[in-house]
Amino acid sequence: MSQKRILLCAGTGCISSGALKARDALIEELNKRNMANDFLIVGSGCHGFCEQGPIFIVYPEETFYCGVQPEDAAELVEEHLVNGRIVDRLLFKDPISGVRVRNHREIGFYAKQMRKVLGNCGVIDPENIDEYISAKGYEGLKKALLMEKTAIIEEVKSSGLRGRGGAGFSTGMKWDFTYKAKGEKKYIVCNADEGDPGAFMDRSVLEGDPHAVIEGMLIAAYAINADEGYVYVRAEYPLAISRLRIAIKQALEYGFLGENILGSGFSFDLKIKEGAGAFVCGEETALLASIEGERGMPRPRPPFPANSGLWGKPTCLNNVETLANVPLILREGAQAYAAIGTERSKGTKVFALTGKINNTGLAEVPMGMTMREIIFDIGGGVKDNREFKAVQIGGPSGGCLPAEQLDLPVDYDSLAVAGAIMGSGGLVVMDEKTCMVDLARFFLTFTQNESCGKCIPCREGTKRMLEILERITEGKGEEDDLDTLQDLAIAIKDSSLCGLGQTAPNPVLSTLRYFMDEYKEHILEGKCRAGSCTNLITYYVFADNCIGCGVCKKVCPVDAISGERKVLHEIDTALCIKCGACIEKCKFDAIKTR
Amino acid sequence: MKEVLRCYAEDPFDYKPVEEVLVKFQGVKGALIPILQAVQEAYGYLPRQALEYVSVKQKVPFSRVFGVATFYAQFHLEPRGRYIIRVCQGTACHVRGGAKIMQALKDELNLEVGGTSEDLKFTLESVACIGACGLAPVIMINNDTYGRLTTEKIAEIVRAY
Amino acid sequence: MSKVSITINGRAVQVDSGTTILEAAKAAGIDIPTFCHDPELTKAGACRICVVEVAGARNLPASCTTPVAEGMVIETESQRVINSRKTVLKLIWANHPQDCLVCEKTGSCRLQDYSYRYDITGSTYKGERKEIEFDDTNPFFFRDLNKCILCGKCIRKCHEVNGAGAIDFTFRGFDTKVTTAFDVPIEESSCVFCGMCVDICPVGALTPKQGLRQGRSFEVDRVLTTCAYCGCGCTFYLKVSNDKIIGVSPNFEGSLDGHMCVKGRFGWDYIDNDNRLKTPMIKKDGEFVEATWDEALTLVANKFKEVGAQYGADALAGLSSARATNEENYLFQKLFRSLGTNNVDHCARL
Amino acid sequence: MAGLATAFGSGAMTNTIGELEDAKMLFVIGSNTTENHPVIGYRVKMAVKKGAKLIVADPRYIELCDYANIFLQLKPGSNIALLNAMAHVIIKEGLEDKEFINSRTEGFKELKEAVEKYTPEYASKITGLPAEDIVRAARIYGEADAASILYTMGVTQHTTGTKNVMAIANLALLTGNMGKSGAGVNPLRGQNNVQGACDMGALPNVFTGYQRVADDEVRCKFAAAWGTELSAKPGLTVTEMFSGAENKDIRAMYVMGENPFISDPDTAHVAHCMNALDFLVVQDLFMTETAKFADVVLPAVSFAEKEGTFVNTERRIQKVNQALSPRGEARPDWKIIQGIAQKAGFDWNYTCAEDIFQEIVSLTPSYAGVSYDRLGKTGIHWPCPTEIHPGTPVLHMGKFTRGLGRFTAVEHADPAEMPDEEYPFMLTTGRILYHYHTGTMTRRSRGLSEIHKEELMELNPADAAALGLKECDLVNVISRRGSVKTKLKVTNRVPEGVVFMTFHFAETAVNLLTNSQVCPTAKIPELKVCAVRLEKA
Repeated sequence: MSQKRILLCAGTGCISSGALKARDALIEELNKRNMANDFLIVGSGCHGFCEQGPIFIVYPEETFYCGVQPEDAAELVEEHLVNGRIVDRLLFKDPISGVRVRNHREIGFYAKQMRKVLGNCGVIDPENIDEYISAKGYEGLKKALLMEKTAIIEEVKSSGLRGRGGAGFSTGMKWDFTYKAKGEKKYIVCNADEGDPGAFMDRSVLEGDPHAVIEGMLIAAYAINADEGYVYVRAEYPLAISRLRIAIKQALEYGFLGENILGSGFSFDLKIKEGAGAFVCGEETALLASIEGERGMPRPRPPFPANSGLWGKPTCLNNVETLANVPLILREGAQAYAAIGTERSKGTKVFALTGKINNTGLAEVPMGMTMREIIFDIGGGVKDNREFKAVQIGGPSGGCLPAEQLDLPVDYDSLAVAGAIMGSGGLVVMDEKTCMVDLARFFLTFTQNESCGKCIPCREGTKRMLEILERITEGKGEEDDLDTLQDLAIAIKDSSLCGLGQTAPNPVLSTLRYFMDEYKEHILEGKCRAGSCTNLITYYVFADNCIGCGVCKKVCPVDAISGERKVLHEIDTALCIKCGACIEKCKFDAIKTR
Repeated sequence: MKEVLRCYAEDPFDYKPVEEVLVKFQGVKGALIPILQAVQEAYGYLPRQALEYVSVKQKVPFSRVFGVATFYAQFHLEPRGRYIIRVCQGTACHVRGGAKIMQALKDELNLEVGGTSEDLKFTLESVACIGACGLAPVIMINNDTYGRLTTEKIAEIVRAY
Repeated sequence: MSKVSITINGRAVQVDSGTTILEAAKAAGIDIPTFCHDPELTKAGACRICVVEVAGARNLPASCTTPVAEGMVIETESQRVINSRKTVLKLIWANHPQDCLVCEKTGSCRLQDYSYRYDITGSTYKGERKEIEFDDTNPFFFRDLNKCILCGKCIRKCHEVNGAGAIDFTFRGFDTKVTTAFDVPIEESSCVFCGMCVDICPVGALTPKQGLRQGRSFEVDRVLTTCAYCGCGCTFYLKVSNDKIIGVSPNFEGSLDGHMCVKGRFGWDYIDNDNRLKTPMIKKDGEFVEATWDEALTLVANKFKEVGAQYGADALAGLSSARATNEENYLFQKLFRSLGTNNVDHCARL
Repeated sequence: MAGLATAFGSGAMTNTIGELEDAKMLFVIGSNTTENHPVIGYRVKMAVKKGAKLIVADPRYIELCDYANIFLQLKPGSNIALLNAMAHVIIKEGLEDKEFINSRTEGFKELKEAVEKYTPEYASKITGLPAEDIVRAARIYGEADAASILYTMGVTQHTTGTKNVMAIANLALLTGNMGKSGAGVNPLRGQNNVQGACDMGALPNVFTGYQRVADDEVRCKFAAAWGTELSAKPGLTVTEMFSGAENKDIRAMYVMGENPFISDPDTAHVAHCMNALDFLVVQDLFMTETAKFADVVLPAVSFAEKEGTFVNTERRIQKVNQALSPRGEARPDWKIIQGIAQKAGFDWNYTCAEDIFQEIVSLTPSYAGVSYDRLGKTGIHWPCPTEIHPGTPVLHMGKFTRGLGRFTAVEHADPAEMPDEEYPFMLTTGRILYHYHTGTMTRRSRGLSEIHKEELMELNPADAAALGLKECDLVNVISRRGSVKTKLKVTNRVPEGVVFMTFHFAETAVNLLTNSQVCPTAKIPELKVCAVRLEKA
């Protein structure tokens, strides 16, 4: 094939960074030079390295360009495509060594990853089923269709695959329960209602490799005798929905979906349900209620969905990442799969690295890698060379782990012991500028907002916890607030109806456990060491650093800053509203808080 | 008392869009939420008459239709702007200054969260997480995502609409 | 049905499999508090006051929704359970008016009963409370949604039994509110005022207008009787205080499971309508004049005998009543047949 | 009742209310269950939610239609055509229960011949229903494991009332839906103690427990027990009593707890008859419209002021207990009757309701095992022949009361009065949820009268448009017998050409309009159909 291939990341991150505009400029440039037919420009799913978008990879040499803007198109075409010279300035620059890297495999962010589930993301065109097929797609299904159903379930069981959405229940067991449940009609539901703030791996998989999810569902459906399935996707993921639609259409055309799939006699009908904006619908019974057209309020378990789920029929629910693992297991065998990871946590896990970290993005690593490796080797360490303070893992249901837990191997069980959970795999890194009390308050605001209101502990209890945290961050905390918080947290954990309520206190419990000092400081000394609780801080100009440039004075919305040019400036604390505009603008780190 | 069969012909409200939506969903199981999504798509919000019509035709109690409509953040019972600005309040955005972005938008549009401008052009909303945390802080205007925002960029972005 | 052996509070018990912990405890004579549970309705598991401790379980399951399993070891009043229940009660109180002194529900309020049982004097939590306008617009009951604890029994009764579906949970989280579509007054909704919601409300959120300030639940006599309207034959209790009916409460143990309609539930106040006939009346010169029973009965008896004597017994006719008792109908036909005629009928045909 | 008695040997509801919840199929015909029997309406809706199929046949769109698999909106007065056509389809498609027909019924051949011509197409012309709906309905009914039919006055208040009931009974016999749980033929009784009043012999032809007055042995038993002589000649029915009064055959009348002036058809005629009486006694709680005609008015007490028993629609005998002392000098009916009896020279000495009940039990085989003590919180279903008998929730199990179930061939006949050019609308009457009968009680209940104040005649929007009428307009409704002025409600509940009114409101006394033509067998008047015209008032 004479065509050269240029792959661009068409994930949500890169698109919002201008990937499509850059692509259009590139095409225009190629047209101008009558070269359009020589190059095949392919949009792929997310490469995971959102920080560096838009990302373009030029094949066959796999040159990895990042931050490509429309105005770079001419140079890229002239230099690389015509003259075969690499455009150095668009290469990734290692934040530590400062060296420019040509191939993404040499980038620390990718080097330590083990991209299995994300293997196709950023490589194939998610809107073209042929590319998926040529990447061994649907081979797992073909293999499964020749197997006994119980054998498939056994295979998944022995792979050790555990649910990637939250609690980490054995996927094979879940299938087995649904398989054994009495009932003619059964359903499989893919939970793509990824709602944890700070998590976007499911979105990336759906955007980058939708067929893997469909194939996983097909295998599950075949194994448990389901003939109908739903993918419940957040409406906030329009691109994922549209790629999934295309994928379903193509799978139907190729006979992977619909009646009598690949002549096996097995039929499967797959539908998409768009969520309508309720975090709690990530809880499986609430999700089912939502599919049924009801308020997304969790239902008591038992009965478990495996026995009585959608419209009272046995239903198996798995999340996106879990299902995307399934074709892999069938294709490569349970043994190969189980070789990765730790004793009780098998395979890989995709993490979303966010917060104060250099390389934000998605990283897939084998289970058991330490937090340190993930954050520093892959994530490139804390942004702006600040001190690592904590990492929040598992979203609003998870917990905050401090620096002393950095060597914790990341697997289901170790995390639970440390007071966090795997959750969907969001990792939010925090530096010393993040106030842990405020962070706990932030998460409580979230869960309280998203509480469905059904059960008393969650509805009323999270409200009271939030109010206490608000008082503490406002400097109005009282000493016994900490006991009250603790008691409430335990009662809510003990007695809430669903997972949302049962885990809502986790961010508070884990910050109380690891950052009690900060709480006490807020209450007893009226101090916020991170300088983020505005009621507890005052802004001042750090004389050593101020050169009197006047930028701060200009941006201050309330004219609280005074000072002549080239003379030390001053902040009138009575006027200051602590908006932070001056800090953001000052290039000399001359405005500080205390 | 509930009047099961009102005479819709006499009502000045335009029932055509909701009628069309219901035709599309005829016989679909558990279709209430997709129906409401389509009704909102058609009217820009969920008008009371349309909901009542859905209730009667789908044989779902009106109270339940209302209960569902008020449960999900996506649904709106008041007319909204042509451009919905959703400001991400996710963790990543939070630690990267999401609140300031929100303030800047409030100032620029002179709106509170949940508010709609008088010309029905913009509605300002907060959203729990858009899932584009790598680009934090992030906003969405309809289906377009804007990331790595600073307060200065806000005016420029908004004025482009 | 197969049996399951479990241990509740140290006692070995055998129950049918599929039984919930709540039912098993009840059978064993152990009372577990509940707000949102009703045997007739879908299980909600919402209030969490009925949680118990099950050995080996990570958290405290709700006894109303959790079925027993072989070998289960259950504690219904362990310290952990008590702590949890106390927290639930305190959380309710943090968002509930504390006006028991004047609340109509006092004496039959579960929140009160359980607060007494677990020694809760109010809430220790400060913070926002809901402020919802008191609703007295409909003729039958008050709605004080500030007292609503969102157990949802009224909703389930309304949808699952009555079918009117007038109310539902609306909004979400802390703002959740049980109300009509668009929060219109209840009389503008599809409500048919069966009052079943009022009867199962565990707190003072729904209270009947009739009988207001006329007696606490423990001050009234309850007389079981049968409704005098349609042929369904609902049985219920008349609540009586000072020789007046002040309310009706369903007979949940009756054959119709305590189901009611608006007439039986609220339509009894005609009994003390001012226009009740209180003395016999005899028409004299086209006007009714009060008479003594003796006068009236004598006149009637004499007239019947006269007519019978003059025109034959078949010139008499009696129209009995489908609303009178069996005993009265029996006597009525006995009277006419004894007078010598079978001209006796009633309005069965209308 | 006469219809069911012919078919089965007993006119009562064959099954119980509780069973409805577990029925697999319910066929509701001529019954606006949710408004007239709300608590039974709940059961029907609960059954549907549990998966039961529901067919509703009614000229009006009633609430249950929302739950129905098929709504058969037939023309008023066309029940037989529908029912016969369903029987036709069931036989044609072989859905009948041959075993049941052979072993437990008689007259199948006649039925088969009679329904031969009632093809769905033929019935479609009479009923106005699509033929395929009739076929579907017949299949659903015919194929159900246990199907229960519920009906009320929409079936009986026709000149063909008895035949309508027989046509219903035919369907049940045809499909073997008798004598088993969740099935049966269930006439829902409109008033709290219609069943009891019938059981007690407040009927012209029977003593208690349907023991016929014409039967010498029975009569001797009662004569001996009562110590009087008894007439063997069956008496007059209500409608016959009034015409009897008109032609002076009846001279004196005693009306207890009824308001015929409002409830009976053709009010003008009723008034005329009552005026013709020499002597009228009315016994009631209030000075009713009927009481105003009386020579003597006796104050009775409400159910709350007395003791006794009621029998509900499912034959369940239940206790009425006294909660209040009688108001003023008012007395329980039984005391008043006893007072008259004593003044008339009979030696009656009942000290309480239970005394009377014991006498009833002693004379009534179907009540023989019942006592106040046994009634408890749930009551007992008759027949209950012995003190250890548990009562009989389901009738006709294994054997019909009359032995074999009897098919009766019946033919459609138009109502006595059909719309014509002068009176183009069909008026049908009934009740609404918030009121009861003539409103004697409900209209004196504050809440009920507040929530529903006045008559609102239902008229279809198309008719309203054609007549230039709109919601809340006042119209004069005029029939050959009278005219009333009423407010209008424009609604699709009623089809074109049909209007609906209630008989709760004396000021819009609908029975001024209705036709007093009766069913020749049951003597039930045709309140469900008469012809009217409308004029804007």
